[in-house]
Amino acid sequence: MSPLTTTQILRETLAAELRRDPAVFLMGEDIGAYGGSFGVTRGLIDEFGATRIRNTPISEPGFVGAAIGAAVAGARPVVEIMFMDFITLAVDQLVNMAAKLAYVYNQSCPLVIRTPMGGGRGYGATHSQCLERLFFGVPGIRIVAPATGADASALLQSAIRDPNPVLLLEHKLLYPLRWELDAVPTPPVPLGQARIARRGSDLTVIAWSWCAFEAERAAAQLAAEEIEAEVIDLRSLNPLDIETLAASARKTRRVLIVEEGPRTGGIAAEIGSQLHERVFGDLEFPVQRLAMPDCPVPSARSLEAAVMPGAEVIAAAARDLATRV
Amino acid sequence: MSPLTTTQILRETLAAELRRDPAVFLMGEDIGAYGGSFGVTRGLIDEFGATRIRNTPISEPGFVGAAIGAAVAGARPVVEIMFMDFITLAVDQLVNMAAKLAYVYNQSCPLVIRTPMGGGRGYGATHSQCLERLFFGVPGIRIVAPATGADASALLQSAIRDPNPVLLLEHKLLYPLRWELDAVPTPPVPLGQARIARRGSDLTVIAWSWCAFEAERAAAQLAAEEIEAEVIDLRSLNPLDIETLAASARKTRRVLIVEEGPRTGGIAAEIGSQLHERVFGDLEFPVQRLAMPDCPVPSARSLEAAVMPGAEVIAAAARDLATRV
Amino acid sequence: MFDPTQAYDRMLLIRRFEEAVEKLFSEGRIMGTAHTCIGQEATAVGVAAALQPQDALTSTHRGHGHFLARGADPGRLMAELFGRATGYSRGRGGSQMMMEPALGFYGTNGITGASVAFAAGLALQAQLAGTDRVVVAFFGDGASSQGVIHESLNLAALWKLPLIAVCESNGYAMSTPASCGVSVDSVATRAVAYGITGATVDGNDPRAVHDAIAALADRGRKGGGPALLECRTYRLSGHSRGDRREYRTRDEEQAAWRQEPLTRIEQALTAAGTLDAAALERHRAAAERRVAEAIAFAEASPMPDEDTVAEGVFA
Amino acid sequence: MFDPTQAYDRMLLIRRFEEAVEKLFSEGRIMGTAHTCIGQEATAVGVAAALQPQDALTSTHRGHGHFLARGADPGRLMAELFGRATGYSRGRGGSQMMMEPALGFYGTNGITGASVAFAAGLALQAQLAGTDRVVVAFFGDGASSQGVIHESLNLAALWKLPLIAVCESNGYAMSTPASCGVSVDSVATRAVAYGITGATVDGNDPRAVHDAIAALADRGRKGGGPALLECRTYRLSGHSRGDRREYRTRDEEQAAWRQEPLTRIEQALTAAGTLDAAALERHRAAAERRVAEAIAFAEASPMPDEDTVAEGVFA
Ligand SMILES: Cc1ncc(C[n+]2csc(CCOP(=O)(O)OP(=O)(O)O)c2C)c(N)n1
Ligand SMILES: Cc1ncc(C[n+]2csc(CCOP(=O)(O)OP(=O)(O)O)c2C)c(N)n1
Ligand SMILES: [Mg+2]
Ligand SMILES: [Mg+2]
Repeated sequence: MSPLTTTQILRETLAAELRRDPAVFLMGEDIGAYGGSFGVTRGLIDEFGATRIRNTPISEPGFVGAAIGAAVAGARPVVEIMFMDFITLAVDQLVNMAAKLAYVYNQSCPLVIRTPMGGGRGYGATHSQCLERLFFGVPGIRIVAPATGADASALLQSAIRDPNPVLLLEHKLLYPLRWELDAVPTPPVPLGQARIARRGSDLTVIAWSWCAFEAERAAAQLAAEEIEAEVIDLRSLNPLDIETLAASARKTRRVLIVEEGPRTGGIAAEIGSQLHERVFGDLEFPVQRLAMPDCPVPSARSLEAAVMPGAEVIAAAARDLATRV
Repeated sequence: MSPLTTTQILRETLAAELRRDPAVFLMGEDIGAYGGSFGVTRGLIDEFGATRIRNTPISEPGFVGAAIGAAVAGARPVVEIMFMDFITLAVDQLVNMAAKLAYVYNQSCPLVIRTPMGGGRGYGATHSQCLERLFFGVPGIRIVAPATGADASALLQSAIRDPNPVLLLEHKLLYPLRWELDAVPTPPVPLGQARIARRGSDLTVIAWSWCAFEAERAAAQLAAEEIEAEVIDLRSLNPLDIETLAASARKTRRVLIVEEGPRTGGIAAEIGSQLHERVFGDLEFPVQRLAMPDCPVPSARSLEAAVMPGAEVIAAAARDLATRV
Repeated sequence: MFDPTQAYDRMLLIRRFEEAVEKLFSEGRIMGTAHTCIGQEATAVGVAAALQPQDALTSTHRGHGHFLARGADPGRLMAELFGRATGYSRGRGGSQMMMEPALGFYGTNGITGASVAFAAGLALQAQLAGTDRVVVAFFGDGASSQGVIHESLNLAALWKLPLIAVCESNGYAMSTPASCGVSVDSVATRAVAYGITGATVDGNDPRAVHDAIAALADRGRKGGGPALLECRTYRLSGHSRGDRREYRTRDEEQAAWRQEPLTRIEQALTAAGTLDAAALERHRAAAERRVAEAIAFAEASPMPDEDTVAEGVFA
Repeated sequence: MFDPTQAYDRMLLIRRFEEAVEKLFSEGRIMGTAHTCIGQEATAVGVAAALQPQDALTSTHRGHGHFLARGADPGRLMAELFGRATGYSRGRGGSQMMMEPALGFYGTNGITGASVAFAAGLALQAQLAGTDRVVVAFFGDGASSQGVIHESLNLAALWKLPLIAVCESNGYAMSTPASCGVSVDSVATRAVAYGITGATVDGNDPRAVHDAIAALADRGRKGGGPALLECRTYRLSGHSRGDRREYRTRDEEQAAWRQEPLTRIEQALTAAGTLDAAALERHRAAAERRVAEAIAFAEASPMPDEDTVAEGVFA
């Protein structure tokens, strides 16, 4: 196979799932002829028609609420929220309904919310946020975040087949990247298994989504300096594969967590706390966090670049931690 | 003065602020004749009229959005969200607009959102949540949470006078408690100063809102056992008074954070991470978190009681940590 | 066909159930919160009487009547209010969070307005699956101000979903009179905004409600798309316990009591010669018995297991 | 009074500005995103011409035209698109996040529909403060599906706020034709749902827009409450850059170009003898010059300071 972009991989995986299970359908704004803001669904309407590739009006609370109802009634809706920033309009539906259905009402809700997130495109403060933190502290919502083409396919399948609401985070900067794969769809992976992206012994770098990709790049740089970083790509935030993280932390004794998003109140805080709770005595230094400053994402490319935690700054932070005495 | 309930203290403080500044007005569902679900605004309409004690239709996104607009135009709206769970409907307004106004648009937004939160009343999963975590990771929104009658008055005043959006968390279980005060309103306290509720040297217990109240009760129990807990009531979550917390942690070397809310992804995770980052070497044990299990709040009183972190379980966890070798 | 005696029985059951709930709260035997529907029994019963078993109904915070009308077991409903393991939500939900798809009942709901979007999704799935299910979504006059209802009706109209949105206009949203929450005289007017059928009926007349729903359901099943029905009624109870009802006069309430649906149907049944005074007494006694049994069942039921309280968050 | 020559100048400026923006994007000289309003200049200019200095205007994601019509400095606007320190948001906002209260301009806004609630709040404060400010809130046909707009109009109607909600019906929301997003033929119909004045005008005729707004603003100032005005126009540009416009035909676009407002006003001005061909050329050249100067200003402006990027999160 010639290399495919993440966008193409997601599209082909969606197509395969639509073929496999007639209960699957897609809904979202401009996912039909337009193919969605980032083109993920482009062309699907030709094969599956407008009933299953369903354009919605601009009504995030309404169509997310409807998707939840459809899911409880037996459908498997895959909803696209055009930018993750707009999921703020549907927090009630997700937090007060979707997340409570299993626990309180004893109902399953096989719903997937796919959404492009993150910065790096100069789109500004309301089109660049990583908002997984809004749902990470809410029991009842699974969160997955692929960092590779293979995982984009694998996690999307697992998400669609899971009987629970699953948030699938698609980073905008990953869409155009190309991946050599034997076949698409790739084999699904169970939700809740981190991926050890690179083995190393000098420190552990934990990340997800685009930051995991950047962390791998950073680790390659560091290897040239004979710093061997173990890079762990979470893939799944809920459930969190704390065992894998803790095992690595015990081994390397130095941990850096990288997060795109303001430093305060992010996912890294929880991971850090869990690691301290489990491997405190094994750590040489407290778990370090590399994140964005506590400010909105500015639109100017120069400013945005100054706040995003790319490979360079990851390498610098990792180097600093690995060589600290 | 005869002792006043927290409800009365809040009401008298609102009245004083309404008298002091004509730009202040209140809005929310049924805050007029009904006085709000918990009676905080009862009677205010008699003195200030329906224009300044403004009943809204049931339209959380709409009236929060409107309050933001009014604040930018020079008003000082104090909005009541009837139950904090319903703030999920207005996340877009708060995250994408209110929180961005200073940074991006260079506008101030002197908005207060008051909201009753928390469990203990058997109201069920959509009327009992502590959702400060939705906003804690969003730069641009201040969060304050009084645990005493004096602070209810002090923080409410500071919130109203602050030029930024401030979320004021009012715990339902604090409303009926009575406090001896010299006068209401009490002197305002600057946002961002924790309160050392009790001095002690054996461990530090950090909490806010109702849990801080319970932590003080727990500490009193423990004192009888000759365990001296230092209890710190955060009062303000954003800004966070990390200096005070770190100083106490350095002294006691053992820290317990108590949170009403699911364990994963809460505020305690951030505080724990910051403390580890600052005082790692001084800690005898990793920072401990006592929170609720990762599930919705069940409605049955027996089940709800089983998940709420009241004085008994706080005392047990504190005892455990203080006596650990 | 509308059976007035059956409707009467359901209305009686709901009334007695709700009276019992208020009493149990005031005695401190149940805790938490509940919103009773005294005075609104006819809308619940009229709607439910017009539905087929395969149809779906979504309810609100004020949902005991809807659920009982749809066939809920009063014992399990009461057990939920008592926080028992035998309750519809095993003690986890309470009054505002109960669902029983086996009865076509898709939930009471504590978030004002939210269930209408959920109902649109049920209707969408009914359409996608090619069934002839119709979905009825109850909401209140107060809820009509929620944007999500606008969104849901727009969506249902565009997609021709088999959804009937039923507004129980009971005059108030908590303390807020409809005139302060709804900017038009009749919520049904808003059907124009979506190009759908809108109508208003006497919500205290179960037959009128039944007939309106039956006709709209028939249309919906044939692909005629959504509709908006407003049922005019009055909430005789307070909003929830602790409501001092200072926002309205006792005179107004007295006038409303003179229109209340239970007396009206009793009068109609006697006037028609269907039931005489003795028969009415028997029916009343039967309803009381069922409610007493429900309470007994609830009280005898085990408490939920605290050890498993954190389980079942995911399906 | 409506001054057609002045309107023409503003429309020309907007058109040239937007053309320049598209070119700058395609040349990679500016980054990020922007939505141009080619074809819609008459609504922006017609509305702004009818407002008083104390009035307020809120805009959308497609806001350059609104802002320029309200008096924005093209240089500072362009500088914002270039991400410079002299931009209206000091490079922090970009196209969708600019505000200048000194000009009565309360923001472009990247969240579809959100600005209408914000505008209702401006109108509320105007009413509370007893000023005679009127607030105009632009929104799109696509935005009309957002619940918050329903909520805002209901609220404005109940409170009689001086708010004029102006729907720019340009036929599409991104790729979605209005017929697939709006369940009625005309958004103005929805005024009925709130008991407020609703009207539709030719959005490509700046005078018609001006006159409609002037009348509604006058009513609003006198306490007559809110109104809903629909301006029918067409978005000649793609939704944003990268739009392949596969959802509509080139024929349809050609037909729309024949109705486009700039040619129409030029023809009207020549027909009325106000401007001859030479004068038109002079006006065009002036607009081009202003845009060229704006670009030059932007490019010569300093980059924002990266060291202070995290500052100013709180006021
Ligand atoms: C989103 C949300 N906002 C507010 C409330 C609080 N609340 C519960 S019921 C109610 C009034 C509802 O009025 P209406 O829709 O007319 O129904 P009724 O109570 O009259 O049956 C309110 C404000 C809520 N439960 N959810
Ligand atoms: C809450 C939200 N949902 C979706 C979008 C993405 N989006 C931006 S503009 C747009 C279309 C808006 O259509 P319309 O309101 O008709 O305005 P127009 O673009 O035609 O000017 C969409 C879907 C958004 N910015 N915000
Ligand atoms: Mg009502
Ligand atoms: Mg449009």
